[in-house]
Amino acid sequence: MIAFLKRYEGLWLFVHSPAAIIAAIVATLIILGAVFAPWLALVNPYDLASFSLFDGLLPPVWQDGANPKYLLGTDDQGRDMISSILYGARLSLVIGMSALAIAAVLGVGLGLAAGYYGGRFDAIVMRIADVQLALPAILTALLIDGIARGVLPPSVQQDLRVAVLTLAIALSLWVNFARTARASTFVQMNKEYVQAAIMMGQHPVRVMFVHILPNILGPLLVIMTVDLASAILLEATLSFLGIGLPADSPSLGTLIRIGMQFLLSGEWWILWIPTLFLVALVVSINILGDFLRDVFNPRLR
Amino acid sequence: MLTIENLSVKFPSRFGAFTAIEDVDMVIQPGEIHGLVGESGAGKSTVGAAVIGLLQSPGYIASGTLKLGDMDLRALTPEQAHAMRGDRISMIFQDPQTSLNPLMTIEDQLIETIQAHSDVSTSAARQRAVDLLEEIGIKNASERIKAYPHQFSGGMRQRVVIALAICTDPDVIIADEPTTALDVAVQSQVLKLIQRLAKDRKIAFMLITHDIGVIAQIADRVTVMRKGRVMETGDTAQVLGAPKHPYTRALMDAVPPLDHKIDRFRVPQEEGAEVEDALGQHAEDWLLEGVRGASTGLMLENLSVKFAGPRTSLLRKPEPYVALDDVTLTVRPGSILGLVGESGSGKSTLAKVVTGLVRPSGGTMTLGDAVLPGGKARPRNHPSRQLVQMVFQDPYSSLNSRHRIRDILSEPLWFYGFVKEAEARERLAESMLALVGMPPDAIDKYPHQFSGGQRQRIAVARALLARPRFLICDEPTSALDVSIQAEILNLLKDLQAKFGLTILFISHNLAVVRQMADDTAVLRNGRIEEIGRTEDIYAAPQADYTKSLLALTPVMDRAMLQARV
Amino acid sequence: MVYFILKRLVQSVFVMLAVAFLAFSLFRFVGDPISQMTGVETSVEDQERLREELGLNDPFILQFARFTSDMVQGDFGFSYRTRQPVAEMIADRIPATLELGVVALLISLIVGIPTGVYTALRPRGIATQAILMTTLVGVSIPTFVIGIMLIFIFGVQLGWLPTFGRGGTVQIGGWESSLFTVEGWRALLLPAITLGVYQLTLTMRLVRAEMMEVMRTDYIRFAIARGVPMNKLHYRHALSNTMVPVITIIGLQFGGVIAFSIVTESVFQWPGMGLLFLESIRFVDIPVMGVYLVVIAFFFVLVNLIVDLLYVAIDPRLRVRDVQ
Amino acid sequence: MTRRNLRQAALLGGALSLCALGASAETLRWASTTDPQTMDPHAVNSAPVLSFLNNVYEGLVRRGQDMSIEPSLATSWEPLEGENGWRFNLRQGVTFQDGAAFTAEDVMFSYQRASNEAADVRSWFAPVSEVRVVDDFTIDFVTTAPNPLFPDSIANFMILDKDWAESNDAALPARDAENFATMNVNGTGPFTVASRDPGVRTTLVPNANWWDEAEHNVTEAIFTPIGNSATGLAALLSGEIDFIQPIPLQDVAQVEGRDGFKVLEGEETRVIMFGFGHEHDTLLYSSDVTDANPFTDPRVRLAAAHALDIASIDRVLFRGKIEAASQLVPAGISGYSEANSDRPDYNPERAKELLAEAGYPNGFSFGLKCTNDRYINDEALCRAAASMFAAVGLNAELSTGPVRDYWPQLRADDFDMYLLGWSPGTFDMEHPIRFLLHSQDDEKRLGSWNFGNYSNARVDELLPQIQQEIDPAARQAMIDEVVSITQDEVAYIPLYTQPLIWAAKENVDLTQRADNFFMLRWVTVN
Repeated sequence: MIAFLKRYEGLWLFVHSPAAIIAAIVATLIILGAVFAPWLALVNPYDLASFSLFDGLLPPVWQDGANPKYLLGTDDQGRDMISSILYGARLSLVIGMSALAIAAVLGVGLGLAAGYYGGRFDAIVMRIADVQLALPAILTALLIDGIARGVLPPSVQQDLRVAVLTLAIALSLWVNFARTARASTFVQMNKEYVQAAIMMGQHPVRVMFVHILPNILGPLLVIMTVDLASAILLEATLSFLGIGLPADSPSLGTLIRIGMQFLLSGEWWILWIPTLFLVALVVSINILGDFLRDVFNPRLR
Repeated sequence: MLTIENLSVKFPSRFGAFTAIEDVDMVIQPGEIHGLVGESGAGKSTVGAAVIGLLQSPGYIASGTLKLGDMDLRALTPEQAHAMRGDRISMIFQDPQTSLNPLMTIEDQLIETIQAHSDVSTSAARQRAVDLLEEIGIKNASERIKAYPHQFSGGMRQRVVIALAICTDPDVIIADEPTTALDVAVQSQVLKLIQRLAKDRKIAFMLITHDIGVIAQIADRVTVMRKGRVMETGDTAQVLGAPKHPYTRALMDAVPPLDHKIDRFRVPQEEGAEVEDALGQHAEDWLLEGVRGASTGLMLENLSVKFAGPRTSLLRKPEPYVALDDVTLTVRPGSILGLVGESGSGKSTLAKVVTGLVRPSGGTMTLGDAVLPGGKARPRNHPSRQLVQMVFQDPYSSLNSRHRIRDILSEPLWFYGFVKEAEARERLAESMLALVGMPPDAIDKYPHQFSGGQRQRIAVARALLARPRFLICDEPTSALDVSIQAEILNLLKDLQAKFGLTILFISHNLAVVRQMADDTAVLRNGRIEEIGRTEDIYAAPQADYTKSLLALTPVMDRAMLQARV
Repeated sequence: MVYFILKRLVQSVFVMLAVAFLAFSLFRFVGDPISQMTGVETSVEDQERLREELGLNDPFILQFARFTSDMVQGDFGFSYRTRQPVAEMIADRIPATLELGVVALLISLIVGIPTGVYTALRPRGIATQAILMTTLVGVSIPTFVIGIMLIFIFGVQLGWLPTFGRGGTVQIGGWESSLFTVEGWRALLLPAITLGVYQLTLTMRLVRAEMMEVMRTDYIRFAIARGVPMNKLHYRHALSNTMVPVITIIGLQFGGVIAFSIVTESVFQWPGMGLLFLESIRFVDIPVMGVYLVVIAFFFVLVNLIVDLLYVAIDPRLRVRDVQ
Repeated sequence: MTRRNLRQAALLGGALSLCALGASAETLRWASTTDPQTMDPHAVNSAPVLSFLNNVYEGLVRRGQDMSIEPSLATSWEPLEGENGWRFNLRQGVTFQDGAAFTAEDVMFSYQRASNEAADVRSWFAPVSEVRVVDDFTIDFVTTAPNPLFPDSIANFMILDKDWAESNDAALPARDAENFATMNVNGTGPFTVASRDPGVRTTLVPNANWWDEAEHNVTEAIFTPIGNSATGLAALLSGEIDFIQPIPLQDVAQVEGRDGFKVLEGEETRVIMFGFGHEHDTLLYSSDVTDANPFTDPRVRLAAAHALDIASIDRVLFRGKIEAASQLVPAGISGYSEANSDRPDYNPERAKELLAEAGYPNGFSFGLKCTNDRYINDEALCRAAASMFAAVGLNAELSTGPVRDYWPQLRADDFDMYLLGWSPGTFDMEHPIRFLLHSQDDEKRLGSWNFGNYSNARVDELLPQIQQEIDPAARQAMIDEVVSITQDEVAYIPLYTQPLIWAAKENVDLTQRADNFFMLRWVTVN
């Protein structure tokens, strides 16, 4: 009985944490909205013919001059805010999650290997991590963008902006994973089950991925949630610095960047609605991250 | 006088309140050392924590009285309780490595504590601290008081801990496993110190320990606990010499004696569940089939291991640290060699060299009649990888907690290519579980669903599924309670006899080695002090070191205790 | 000790070289400096000639070698955009960025550590939950939005604080400081808060987690058991031990604060290195970008070194050798 | 006012900040997005530099508030007799700010300096074959061909003191390293630089010995670059600066709605347009038409022009601040073709018809290249345009990027259609004809910004004639012909004239000149 409950302790904790429940609901709603954006959204922001400048700058319905068709108003291009946000969340999540996946694979792989082999290999990986940390994310993004432009034929460049940005964000995030994986691996290396596996003569790759990896997933999962939030924010920031996505493929960050122009002009909704949305998403993800941390580190409860 | 009556402590949890201790009664007179003994989960530490008011949240005292003299400890406000702590009741923790603040000098910690409870000047407090350190046997105390905790050895550190506990002249000291982390020689000194303090300063000690030998040696009275309840209480000689409660008797039976060898431990059949022999037959047959033929011995000649020391200068090469120094020993085929030594003697390094985890810097190893390459020179597919298996000390870390028992047990079968079919592997694994005394349905579970003893059985099963000829047991029972230790030792003995295994049995516990080993080697600072037949060594030790080890090990001499009743 | 520092220095040089190399191999992708340097009417031949003069047609390895060898000789080159010596330009901007970074760090420490301690000691309090939630929202808003919001609230609406720049600065031995005038401090406040918000949250959470961990250690329990007064217990025993790991992370983050002050500097028109870097990107000012990155890498390794030394200073286990 | 007092009290508190106390009513603080890169008037031909330095240095001629050419260091000028070129009669008694006298030698020196290979402004002197000092106050500029507009074209040619430059090792503009003139000035103009902290703040003070009568009352002018437009606006609204150029269009209402602030609106001379890859055989970015370039067909280009709803762009994106453009210069610029002032109307039906006629009834996709940090609302414009194109079947694959790598892409022919803004440096129609409409000719340095290489033999033939024609009517007729041809062929789609929006405190009187130059000599602080 106790054993059973212990096993689903996470679930139990979850049911008794209102913050986590609300966060999960918000995050789920946003993610669902993002996934089903094509069916939920009034217009497709990618389909230029589906909206018109004629409808530009309409306020949300509760303000004068609104068009009830656009519940939260329109932006300066006549795009429905709700549609933009749904599609924006979709893009932000895709970028965030793919960046995270790349960062996790790269970081965990290198971190595991550094922790496993130690010594010189470890030193090299950590110095590479230092180099990465010393490069501001904006420059990484610029460089990746630059390489892509130099290497790829022009016709695909525009399509690859998302990939380029994703890669740049991933490169700024992998160090976190590498450091955590490395530190956890060092701890695991002293555990006897690892020694048993090495002793048997198992291949290092098997030891790392079959034996060690499942045991260090806890802290990595926490990093994942926190970094997903960072990735989404980083994308917004890069967009602000002008090296994010083009305005016609609006991520949440791009929407906020565009909205910044209307901070003072009276069209507050163009900035604040996407910002609120982004904050809701990021806060939810962070709360879930905190929650996971508590689950994995019961001593902090 | 510390009086505990009907003490119950509960830990409310999401699964309902868990009663950690229930109806505990105990009286400790000034100057008395009161032993509190029991296995893990007995609630003995909870008693101590309740007395000093340090119950881990969310535990609370549900009922009972706690009195120190006339003072009702339960009636104190948190501030009063905190002022009382240190002043009247103090505590000594198990591990001297972790119980001192690493960032503060001994001096600061002592002065701070003294000044917390008495209004004295810093210089007076310092003088008192120095005197106290001298008193408890730290030489050159006025100098050494300026040092940080890490600059003291383990034994000295525990003395400092004791100094901190007594610097405010408390009436009661709760000593929670005060010597468990120490080597025998140091343990003996610390125990003597406690005895002296009780006598000279009339301090009442609550000595919490799992080691009956320690109790037998210094406790005046003893209380035996199990699962939160008091089983038996009384004079030490009476309780240990003529136990009335069956649990106490069973506990006493499980303690390995140092002075003679017994064939098997008597254990109450409890944890190693009743398992039909027939189920284990399959595994037994499979093992016997693989181990037919002569046993395999191990010979180490002039084996040395050096580790690189910390580099301190660009110009000089760092001084190497010698872990093993010219070790030569032979494990006779089909026998058990016991390897004893204190912590840092190189016992575990030796195991790691044999298993190939550590590269020897010199010497040769011969397994059976083939030379055993060391370290990275040993290829991953070397036959010794299968022939030599190991049972580790810590059953909590030696099984991958993210793998099911099925995966853990099938791995060697799959890896060494013994059994190709997954289903056949599983059947064999189930049978092996039965052979080591585990129910076959364990196969679907995860390691954390088992107790330490059960896990160690699983670890043994895993080792056996590699069809080893040579088994290394590195402190296989030191993390286990004494009754579980007895079960595991019995199991190992049975298996060894059945399959003709050769075993290198590493332990710091002289009594355990005496029960297990045919031959014994005594290791100290990486050198062999003495090696020979176990009976010879225990009966007539040659090396001074061995002699002192044997002399200092606290023993429970039942005959003597019985005589005192 | 000397060996340790030397080793770190060698590693530092490696890191700086690697940063410079990476940056240099990729600068040519950032854009074309020539079209930014010349006016609309400049002929294509003139542009080509300039390109040749600046050595931009050389293979990047050659450009990199030239850059590093000049740098080693103390010659940091001249900006394409302003034609000024890069060393001077960067040196002029370092005080602004450092003061901003340090004050942001101080704010984050001064606020973050006490709240971290508070929330660790009262993990279930309502105030704790409120603080945790507020800071979480704080880090979830993009920095640039926070910055602009602060500007409009405190600068425009309330008119309490300046909206841009450094305010009054004072030259102290070539170091232009805004720490010695009231105006300077007023100007510093908003950007420092903006930059420090993230760091503050991080510090607070770290202190909280470590403190909760430390409060469970044997030596704290032992200190409680012997009645060490609570305030000494919390601050002398628990907090100092908490700070050992916290310092590492904060140190690592400080490198990031310096490197990532770009956004804050851009929002507040703070004349620091980050702003210079952004302008340099806009004008593809390769020499400035190159030196900036090397300087950032230098700060980064310097901070790492300082953290290591701090570690030694705090932790006697590393400082005092065994005397057994 | 209270706020200012408060700040001054605060300043007094900070005893170390005494230098800032000089602040008085005549101090003008102003901000713009970009810092002048250099103080050397010949080193960089960029608007921020020329605009700023026009307050410090002077040319032979200068522009008045209405952009007309008026005497400056030259009191008068007339065409040379017997050869092509102009004679300038120099003003006497003018001194540089360091006290040195201004003579023809300084003009000669400045000409040599500005036409040197190291100077970025040397293209101004491409028509010049020789310069002769006649006497101390007379100088001749000989040109290779008749050049009626030459005096107009050198309004930004600023004169340095020969001795000052030579003795400070600044005889040539700095190229890859700084020299004295990069950071220091010595002009004849109304203001001089008191202190300069590049990228942070530059302080100007009036030149007490200026030859002309000062119309301003500024005693100190402090310039701060503020790159972020929201920050700049906040600085204005919080009272920290008195004037800013430009402010974002969408914030005009906000500034106007506040007491004590005003907005200055005008039309810049910059015309925003779309250009085509006339010379390309195929589209680079198309997913459906890969074997041809539909834009070589004038009907397709006209269709694109008809697809654009300038009125909506004006209303939504530019808040009614733009003027639709029919040709490459706005009305009012010399050479503007009144005869051709109609632009293709917004007519999506007509656009579809034209596309069908050209063989693309279902339209096609193509790549549209735009900057996102060069012109006002450039990115929003392109997004809106793409949306409008899409409505007639022209599916623009929009690609926006910073200007820093935009020109190289255009020079590399990496576009199907692109955005361009053009401001006629000489304020004459000849300028865009030379740079944008003449066929690319590297040798003669013509058509150097004609990225798509629009080529029409008649236009090429007319350009030199326009350049040399002295008779205004004849010249205008030729220009009208060029405009007519290029409108018919839809060489470009001119969209609108970029608005010029400045904002200032109510108490600051200033003049907004169409070249976006901010001249301190017309500022009055009340």
